[in-house]
Amino acid sequence: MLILTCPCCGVTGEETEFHGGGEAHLKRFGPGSTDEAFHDYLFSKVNPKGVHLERWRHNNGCGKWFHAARDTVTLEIYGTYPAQTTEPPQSVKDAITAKRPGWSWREFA
Amino acid sequence: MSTRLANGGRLLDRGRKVDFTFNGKRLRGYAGDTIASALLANDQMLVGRSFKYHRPRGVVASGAEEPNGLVGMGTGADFEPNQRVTTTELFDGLTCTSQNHWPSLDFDVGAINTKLARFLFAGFYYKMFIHPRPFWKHVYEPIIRKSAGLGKAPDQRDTDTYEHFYAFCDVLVIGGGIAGLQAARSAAATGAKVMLIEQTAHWGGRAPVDGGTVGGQPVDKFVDDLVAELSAMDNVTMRNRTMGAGVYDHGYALGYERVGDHQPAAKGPRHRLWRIRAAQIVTATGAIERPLSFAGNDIPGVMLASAVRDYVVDYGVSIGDRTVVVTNNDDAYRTAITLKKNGLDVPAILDARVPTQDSPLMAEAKSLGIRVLMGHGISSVQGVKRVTGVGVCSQAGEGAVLEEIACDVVAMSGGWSPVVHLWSHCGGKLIWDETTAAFRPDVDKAPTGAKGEAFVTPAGAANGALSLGDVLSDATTAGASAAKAAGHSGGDVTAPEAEQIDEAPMAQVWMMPHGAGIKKRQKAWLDYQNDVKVSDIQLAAQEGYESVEHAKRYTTLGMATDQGKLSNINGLAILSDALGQPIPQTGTTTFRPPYTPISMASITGEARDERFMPIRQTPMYQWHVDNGAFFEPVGQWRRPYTYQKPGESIEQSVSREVKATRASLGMLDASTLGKLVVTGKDAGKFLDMLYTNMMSTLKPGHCRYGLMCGENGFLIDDGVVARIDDNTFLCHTTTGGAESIHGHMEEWLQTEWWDWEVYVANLTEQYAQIAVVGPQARATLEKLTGDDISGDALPFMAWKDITLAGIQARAYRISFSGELSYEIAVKASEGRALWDALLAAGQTANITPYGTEALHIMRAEKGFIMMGDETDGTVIPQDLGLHWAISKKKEDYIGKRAQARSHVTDPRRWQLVGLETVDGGVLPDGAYATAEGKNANGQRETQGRVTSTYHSPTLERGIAMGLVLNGPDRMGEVLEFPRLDGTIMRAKIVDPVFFDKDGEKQNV
Amino acid sequence: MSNSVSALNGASATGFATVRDMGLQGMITVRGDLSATAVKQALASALGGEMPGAGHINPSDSGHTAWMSPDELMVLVPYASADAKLAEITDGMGDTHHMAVNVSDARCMFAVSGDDALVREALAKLMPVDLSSAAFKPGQFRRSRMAQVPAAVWMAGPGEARIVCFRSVAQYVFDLLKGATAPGSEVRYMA
Amino acid sequence: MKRYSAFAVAREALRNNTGWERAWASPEPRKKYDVIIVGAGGHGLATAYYLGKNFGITNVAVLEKGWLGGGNTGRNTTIIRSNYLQDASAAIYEKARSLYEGLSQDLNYNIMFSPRGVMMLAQTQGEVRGFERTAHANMLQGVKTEFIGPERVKQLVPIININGPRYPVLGAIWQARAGTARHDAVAWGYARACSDMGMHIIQKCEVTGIEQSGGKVTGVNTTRGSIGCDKLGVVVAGHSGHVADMAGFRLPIESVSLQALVSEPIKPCMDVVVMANTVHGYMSQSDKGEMVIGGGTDGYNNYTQRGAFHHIEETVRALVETFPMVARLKMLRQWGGIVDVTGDRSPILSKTPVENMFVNCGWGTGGFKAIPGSGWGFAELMAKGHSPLTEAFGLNRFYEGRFIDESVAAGVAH
Repeated sequence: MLILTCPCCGVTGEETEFHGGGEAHLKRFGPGSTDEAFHDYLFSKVNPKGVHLERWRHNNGCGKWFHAARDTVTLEIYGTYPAQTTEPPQSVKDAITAKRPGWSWREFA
Repeated sequence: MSTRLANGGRLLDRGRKVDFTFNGKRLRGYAGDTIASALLANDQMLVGRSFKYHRPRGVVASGAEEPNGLVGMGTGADFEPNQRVTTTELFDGLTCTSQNHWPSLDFDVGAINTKLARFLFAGFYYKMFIHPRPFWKHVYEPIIRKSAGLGKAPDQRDTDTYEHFYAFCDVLVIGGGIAGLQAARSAAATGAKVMLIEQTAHWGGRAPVDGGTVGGQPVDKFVDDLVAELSAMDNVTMRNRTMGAGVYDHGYALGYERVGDHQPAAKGPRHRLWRIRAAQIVTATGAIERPLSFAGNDIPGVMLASAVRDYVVDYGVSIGDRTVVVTNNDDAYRTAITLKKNGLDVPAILDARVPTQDSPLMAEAKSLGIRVLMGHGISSVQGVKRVTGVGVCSQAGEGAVLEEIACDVVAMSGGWSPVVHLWSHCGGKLIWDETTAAFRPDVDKAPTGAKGEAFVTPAGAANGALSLGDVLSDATTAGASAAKAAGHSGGDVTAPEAEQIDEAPMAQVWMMPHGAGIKKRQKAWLDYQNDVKVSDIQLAAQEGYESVEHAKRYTTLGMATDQGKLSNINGLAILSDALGQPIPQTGTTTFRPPYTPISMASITGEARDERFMPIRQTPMYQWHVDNGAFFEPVGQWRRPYTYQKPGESIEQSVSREVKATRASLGMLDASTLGKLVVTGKDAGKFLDMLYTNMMSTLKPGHCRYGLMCGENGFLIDDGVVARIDDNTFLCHTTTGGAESIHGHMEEWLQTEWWDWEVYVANLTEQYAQIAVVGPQARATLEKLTGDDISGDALPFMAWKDITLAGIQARAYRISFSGELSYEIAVKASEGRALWDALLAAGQTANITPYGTEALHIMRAEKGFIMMGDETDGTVIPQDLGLHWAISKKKEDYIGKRAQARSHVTDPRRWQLVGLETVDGGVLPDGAYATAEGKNANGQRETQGRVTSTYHSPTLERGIAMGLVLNGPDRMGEVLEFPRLDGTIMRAKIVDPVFFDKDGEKQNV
Repeated sequence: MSNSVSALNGASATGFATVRDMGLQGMITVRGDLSATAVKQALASALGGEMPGAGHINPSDSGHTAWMSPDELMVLVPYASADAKLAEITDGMGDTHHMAVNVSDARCMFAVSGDDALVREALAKLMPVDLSSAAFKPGQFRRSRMAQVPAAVWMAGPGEARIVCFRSVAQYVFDLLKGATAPGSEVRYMA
Repeated sequence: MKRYSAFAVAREALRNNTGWERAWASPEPRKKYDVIIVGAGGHGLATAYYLGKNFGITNVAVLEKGWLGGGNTGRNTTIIRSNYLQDASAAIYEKARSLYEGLSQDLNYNIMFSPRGVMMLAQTQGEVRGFERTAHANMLQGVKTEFIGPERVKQLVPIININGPRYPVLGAIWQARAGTARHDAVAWGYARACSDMGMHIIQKCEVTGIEQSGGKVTGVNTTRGSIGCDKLGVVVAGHSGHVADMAGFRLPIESVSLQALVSEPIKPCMDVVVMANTVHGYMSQSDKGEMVIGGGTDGYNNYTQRGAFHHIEETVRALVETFPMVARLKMLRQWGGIVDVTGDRSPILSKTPVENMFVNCGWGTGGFKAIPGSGWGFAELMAKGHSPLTEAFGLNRFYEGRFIDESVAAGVAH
């Protein structure tokens, strides 16, 4: 039973206040994109053993979507940040690097 | 025989006698007794039968680790199987019965299995019953299953109440023995918020039984003072009868409080499940004594040495007159000494060790006149339902009997294992401690929490500290360091000085005697409840079941209700020996919650009966209830399926509603439909992305039917969109879609198009909505309003604000039935008033409230699709002939790209058509149209399926819609639909609009 | 107005604390950029009082204003004045991007009253939130869940909790609270 | 291999079981095999078995990083059924179910297949229609199921509450020849049979890399050294994404935790398996008497083999509502496993971008019931390059939008 801190309202709450939304920072591919790109957008998930940048919604709370950097093996939360961004903020990257030197996740490190 | 002593029993209130029954026999104990102590006080040693061989079983322990003493307790709605006698407090009127025997505990036919034991060795069933094949299903398995289980299944509904509680603290200390108390004190001194929970009704654990002094005072005085001190602290909560059931991720712990078990007549919940979120957790869970493996160690009267001592000191119960103590460590001497001091006979202590000099406890035992035989053990125990004696042998040999000693109790001790369960639940690692021959927490590999921090600290015996002084000093440190990790420091509690009694090192004795032959190993029990013996583990190893998990599962070791609390370490030591590898290399099986079983009802908490799940109610719900509604669940709502009148069948009722609506006037509570308001400069652009059709061109005052797909291209929802003003739209969704489509919109707005100026609000519950449907709809509404709602003023697919029966309302001229129809939305708090007003106004027009089934039939008669019927998550709008609702002008909408994939554009996709049965009957729901031949897997080829099918009361025949291969091009063709009874129904492909094809009825 | 009925029409139950449907309550959802000057001004003039910060509820001239999310407030006013107040807010906002809607009928408000610690304990049986007096003070506003439905809670004063939930689940929430305050089920954890 | 039989049991009992051989050997790895299967769970072992039995390919190694059968094979709730809606699913699950019927004899190891019947309750009108659709589909697929009414449900399961106020039971789809089996025994039985064919089952051997040359697989690196192969089958469930990553491609799967629990054992009270999808709970009674209860998955990627407790709560309250007597039982043990879930929640049995490397994964919450069929089809795919059983389950379907979606029948893929 995780605890997460919503970066939008500041509440630290238990998992049941939140709803997981899968991998974060997916780039949307629409009409005109290749089959490959569209397939990867919808289905190719990184599914790492380790750092995972992912989406959450504070659905039993402020209702906002946000992102979390979470470890899928230890369940450590390295940081949470608002969803209106295309990559994690430096502070979160630094927090991950401090714990997991050499980590990478998609194009981020 | 076992009996109550004249004196003693520190937990008893001898002034309060308590009556109870066991197997119908009326017995008496005292307040403070457990069922176990009271049974033993009444010479009831035999308490049950083992699982596999139906061996007689007596109480072996005094706490949570007890594998044998399980009874059925209570009667009727209060009955509960498998109650552990050692942890159940006695109360007046308690009734209990022993389990797993027939016809009686004393004479059990199943005990024949013990004669067959040599054939029922580990894994025998994997090798048996293979031939002939039908015999397994019809003969063998039914017999095996009949013999399964321990207690009886309850057969009545539980009438007790249960609840949850959410608690938050800095430091949770699990275990209220001296380690837990001291750790709590040490943590609390820092100002940290501390919660201390203890599974029994008493504080101090077993320290008061073991004795010794702390700070110069007897340990029980120390405990009393400490409890008083902690109770007075504002930042400390103490909770007894509350077991730490499990430790979960991020500092979540479960506390299982047995509020009412000991006082069943009291008001309040029976159990309370605490969901505790702690920054840090201290596991002060103590240690459990291990049995020794010798032949006949399962005969009633063979008990843990510490338990024998507990029964004397805590409950004033003597297990027997003559107790032989057998041990590999000093602690068991305390039992011998206690017995002797209480005037009971200890004919001998058989100590497997050969020490070079006497430890203080050995010396004390000898000084009391107890005969101590060093280097000796038990060759075998004599007796059937009760110990009658032991054969003494040399530990080093093969078990030749040197002497026989008559006795009625054997008190055994194989050393102590720290209780590491709660440490391990969430990933804490263990290390093997060679000196105590036990696994203890590897404090460098603790479970880690949300920030990666270690969040569990073991304390006292649970951390491998066994002497009083070591326990207190370890607990002091543990409490302070947990508090510090939780952000509180200072405090400075120093560990109190405890009397130090030097003990001689224990010896690792896993088999007694060391060279025991197969006959003895086949009688040396490891798991008492599941009947697993030393020979079984050895057989598993011999057959290659070498992993500890394989051996466990092959033999069922540790899989009984005690989850191997007594047997696991002994079993894996035997396994390691058989494999010729050190114990740590074998490792342990996984510790899983709960620590001891917890009631299912406590997990359920309040969520039972009417609170099982929310039932969402519209403002008119009570009217529906009062007027015979037959409900159907739709999401969390309950909607009237139909309003049955006395004497009507469901079908007749539905038919009446349809006919009345088509003939004159019907009305429907449509309040559950989703109503999402979308506003902002970019609202039109946003809806163009969400819907397949163009919404931005809709004029204020008008409505448009729209389709929504997911990014995968498949239909997810539909509904009518009304444009309120330039910047504002009201989107109707399906009942099930209200929350999900609202979430869908927010998701896209927040995570993809966050720079668009759009806000969305879910106003579903703000409005009650009533559909007024039928030829008399307008005339009836006109009775209630002065506003112009004529066809010109309020045409089809428009909306208008009006006053109706004095209530502000918005009327949408939309139709899902093909009739002249208005959907009237009013504030929810006025919904019932409007409903009543409409009923009154419509009386002359025979206004007929109708339910969801009539709604469905009427829409099917008109060929309107229904989400969830015509769609199933794999259907695209193009399949349903809804090309007109897909904008060709838009570059993009959610799902557009997906609809360009090869399978989605495949012309062979099945398409929507109407189906008219040749004989006028009703096609079965879900029927498939067959095609010629079979596929590569031998399955019949198909060419279509029924998506909706009804008897149409209007047309008085069966109508259906379906998806059919090339369907729209095959009008008039007849397809075959096999029914489940094997007969075939034939149906003609027709246009899906069965009724009023030109829409004359709705456009008046 | 005379036709208007709250979800449970003022139902109440008394155990170790009293649970009461507070009847019709005006509520307006306002969404907008709460940090934008135009929005702040419009709200200040329409509502009065200090705008609440994150996780708080403040008194206003005619009720309360609660912080719902970074771009959403809930305005509590008397039921009868909700539409007028809504119009006032809308006028004040002018062309500023915002949304203001009357949601009075979509929700239900409950009071749980009694001994402060016992009131908090009753709620703590149902909500996964630290509701101890040290952690949850009057003025704080918490959106979370109550058993299986979303709910918001605040302490109107000592021993006075307020709960807002959706109207359709009012009966469920009432039943939950009634059960949580059943005599004999006092937890005595916060007391 | 010495055969198991009642006679053998009696003979050995009389000589204190000294004659039993190892069930499977513990060999040192060779330099190279014709086929390497990664993962000695049920699916991997079954694949190896049918490679040998059906295609005579016996120079096979099955590599296992832990102990055989230690993943989801040994953690699931042992339900076996084949009443699936879609043709491709029904084909492979029915193949599996029919193989299960004779598996004890085939393997000479009693896997205790118990065809006690499985029912899936319909508790909404939508579910009724969905299951009627499934029943019709099953009839044409050659899967024997029937749709039964509430009275028959009550007759088959006397402890059920068919009149619950929230979700009364409206009917059920009933597959009388479905049931359960002893999960560990399935892995052990296959392992013993594979070992008997000369195959190598190598435990505690973790694959750390995939060796390729010219786009073709040539072997694997392991914690016990490099081992060559002509063909490679990866059958590692929740860890599939991890192994695919080693080979340089990504799979459309995510790994999540799935939980289950058992009660203390009680005397027999429920003779069939009951699944209640609307309220998310399913239950059967084991041959030991425990009520075996399956729960839900976490909503996020997770490799811990633990899960959040609130899923246990949801499951238990559903079962207490459906079977009121459960209230007074006690939870003995809860656990979790890592399941790999695909985009359409149906499995992947497929070739991969790397030539001669095949994957069998994505069984999600429903893999145990498929083991023999999965092994049969996957062995055929590996041996011949195609199999009618696996045809629809290729990776290409996600590109084409050709999903095998079982949730459409309101059922869930448990």
